[in-house]
Amino acid sequence: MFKLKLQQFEGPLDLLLFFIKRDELDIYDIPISKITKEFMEYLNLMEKLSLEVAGDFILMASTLMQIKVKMLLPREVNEKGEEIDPREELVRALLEYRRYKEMTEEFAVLESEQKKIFYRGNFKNDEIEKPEELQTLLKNVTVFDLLQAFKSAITRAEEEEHVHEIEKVNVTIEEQMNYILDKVKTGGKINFINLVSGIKEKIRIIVTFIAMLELVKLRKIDLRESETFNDFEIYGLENG
Amino acid sequence: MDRDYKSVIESIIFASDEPLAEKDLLNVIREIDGDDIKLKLGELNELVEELNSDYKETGRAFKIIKIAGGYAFATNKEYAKYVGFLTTEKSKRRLSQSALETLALIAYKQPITKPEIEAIRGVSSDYMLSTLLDKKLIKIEGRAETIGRPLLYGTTDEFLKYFGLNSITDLPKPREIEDIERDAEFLDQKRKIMMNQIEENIENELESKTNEIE
Amino acid sequence: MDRDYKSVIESIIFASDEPLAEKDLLNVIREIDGDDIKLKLGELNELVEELNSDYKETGRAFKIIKIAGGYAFATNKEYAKYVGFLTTEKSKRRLSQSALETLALIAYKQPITKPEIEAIRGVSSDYMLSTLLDKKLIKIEGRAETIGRPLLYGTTDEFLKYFGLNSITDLPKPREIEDIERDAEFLDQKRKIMMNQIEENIENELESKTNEIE
Repeated sequence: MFKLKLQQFEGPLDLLLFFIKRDELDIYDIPISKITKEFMEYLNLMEKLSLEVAGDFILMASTLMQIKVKMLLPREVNEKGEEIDPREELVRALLEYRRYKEMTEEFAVLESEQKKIFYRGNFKNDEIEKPEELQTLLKNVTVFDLLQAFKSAITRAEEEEHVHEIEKVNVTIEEQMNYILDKVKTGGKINFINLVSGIKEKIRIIVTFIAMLELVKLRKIDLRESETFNDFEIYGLENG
Repeated sequence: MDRDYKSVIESIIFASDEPLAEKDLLNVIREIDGDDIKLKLGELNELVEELNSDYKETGRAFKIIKIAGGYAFATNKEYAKYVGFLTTEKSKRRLSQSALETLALIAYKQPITKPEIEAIRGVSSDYMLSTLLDKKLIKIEGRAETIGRPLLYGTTDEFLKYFGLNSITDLPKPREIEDIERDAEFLDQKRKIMMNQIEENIENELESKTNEIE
Repeated sequence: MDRDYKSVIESIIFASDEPLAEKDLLNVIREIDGDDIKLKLGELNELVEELNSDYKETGRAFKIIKIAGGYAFATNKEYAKYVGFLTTEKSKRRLSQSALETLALIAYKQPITKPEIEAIRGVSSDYMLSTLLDKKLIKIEGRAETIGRPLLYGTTDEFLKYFGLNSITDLPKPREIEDIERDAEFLDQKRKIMMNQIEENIENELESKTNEIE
């Protein structure tokens, strides 16, 4: 439990701000020896509890040590001849950090308010009608695309044909026309890749492809550009 | 203004799975009905307002909100417990303190590089940045022209959506450093509890040491 | 029958990712309000019917339909053109995941051959390559000197423009986003110095404490 609590500090600046607040220190006049001592004790405690002391904390420790030493030496002066407070940079860093740290509270509030609202979840059943231009035959689907899709289906089938058996496959164009029509009956649709994905024999895919072209010619089906690249969708025409 | 467009607008916003920008909404209507539609950009907002008062009057459980630069339907807060029960654990999980801190920093200072983030937070932020990128709350916006050309980070539309903001200008303003000056009031009470524990522990530690010496 | 549940039911169906079965809907309400709710399974349907007649009366562009899995919201048919245009536009605008995947591989590994791409992706990439070539996001850069002398692919200026990059070296490196390994040795050294200081500090501390006690 203690371990978790210790890790609540987001970093060395966070830890320093904690000390400053706890002891009601003036951030512009930080008692550097006191705060260095506290910082070291905390690090020591982490070590004792076998927590890993992050490099950031070690870096801060050495920065604090440096400032502590500088405080004992005569002050440096800037171009205007003013003394430079060795703590100046640290103070600026603390203020800047605190600025954003404060905002995290606001962000947490926004977050929890936003967790209370929910958006619409399911869009699958909306009535849609694809724009006219896409319904025109083979719009954006070139012959090249058709051939590519065809070739790819063949290639995939070949890959699966590990055993080269010569086998007569009894399949007719009419059969495959019915097969396609069955898949797209009453206004349904199917992607070409899905249509042939279950088919293992090369010849059957070829026949299916020819059957599809035949159905397009007979205006029983329609082909449209698919949402996935270089595939196309086969639509059943309701009047077909 | 053509009131018939009210339902059209309603259907389009309802069917959009992400916040829909006004110009995209208008574009849909123009594409279908032609360029000579009577609806003007400024009237959209008015019709959406009308829809929202319809919903209020008829007791609908949702309304149209303006978020991440667009319109979206969202449930009213009062149904949070019911709807929340449906959603996965993941969506209920909150961001860690460090994630919020890093996000706040990026939101106000964007575009900002990792070295700049680390200089302000005082801790290494690699892990945090990759987590926030994964969650799509921040994105890479290019590279800084400084030495090493570090990547620049900024917030995303998902960020706006996550915090319920319409635009980045809706963010609460951080106080200027001058305003925080000498402000003794500093918001974290929860630290008090742990402070006592640390002190106690340090004291015990010292005591045992002292005992050893004795 | 408790009419207050009408809005609750509306909110739950609205936000559900999937069509919601009646018993699941009732289960949500029961989980939140306890087993003694007055709502019966049979009454759910009645309330949904009421919601639908509310929608019809007030001219809403959507309704609740009952499909295989349960209840779901759907926009009405008369707005099908608008909604159809919206969803088609959106899908056109998005690069598909596999296109992005292939493009990413080429961008990071260029020049790269098709066999190499396929070995990594584990799927045939002919489609993706020809589409990306079509869109001028990639180009053929020559042939590899390996067996079969396969074509080498690389990204184009169009690709840079599409992703808003000045040059290909501006691509974020995978390492930049990941957790950068800390230099263990360097850290170790720093820690040693540190620990000496802490020890010294604690000793001083104890000394003064001991003095106080004495």
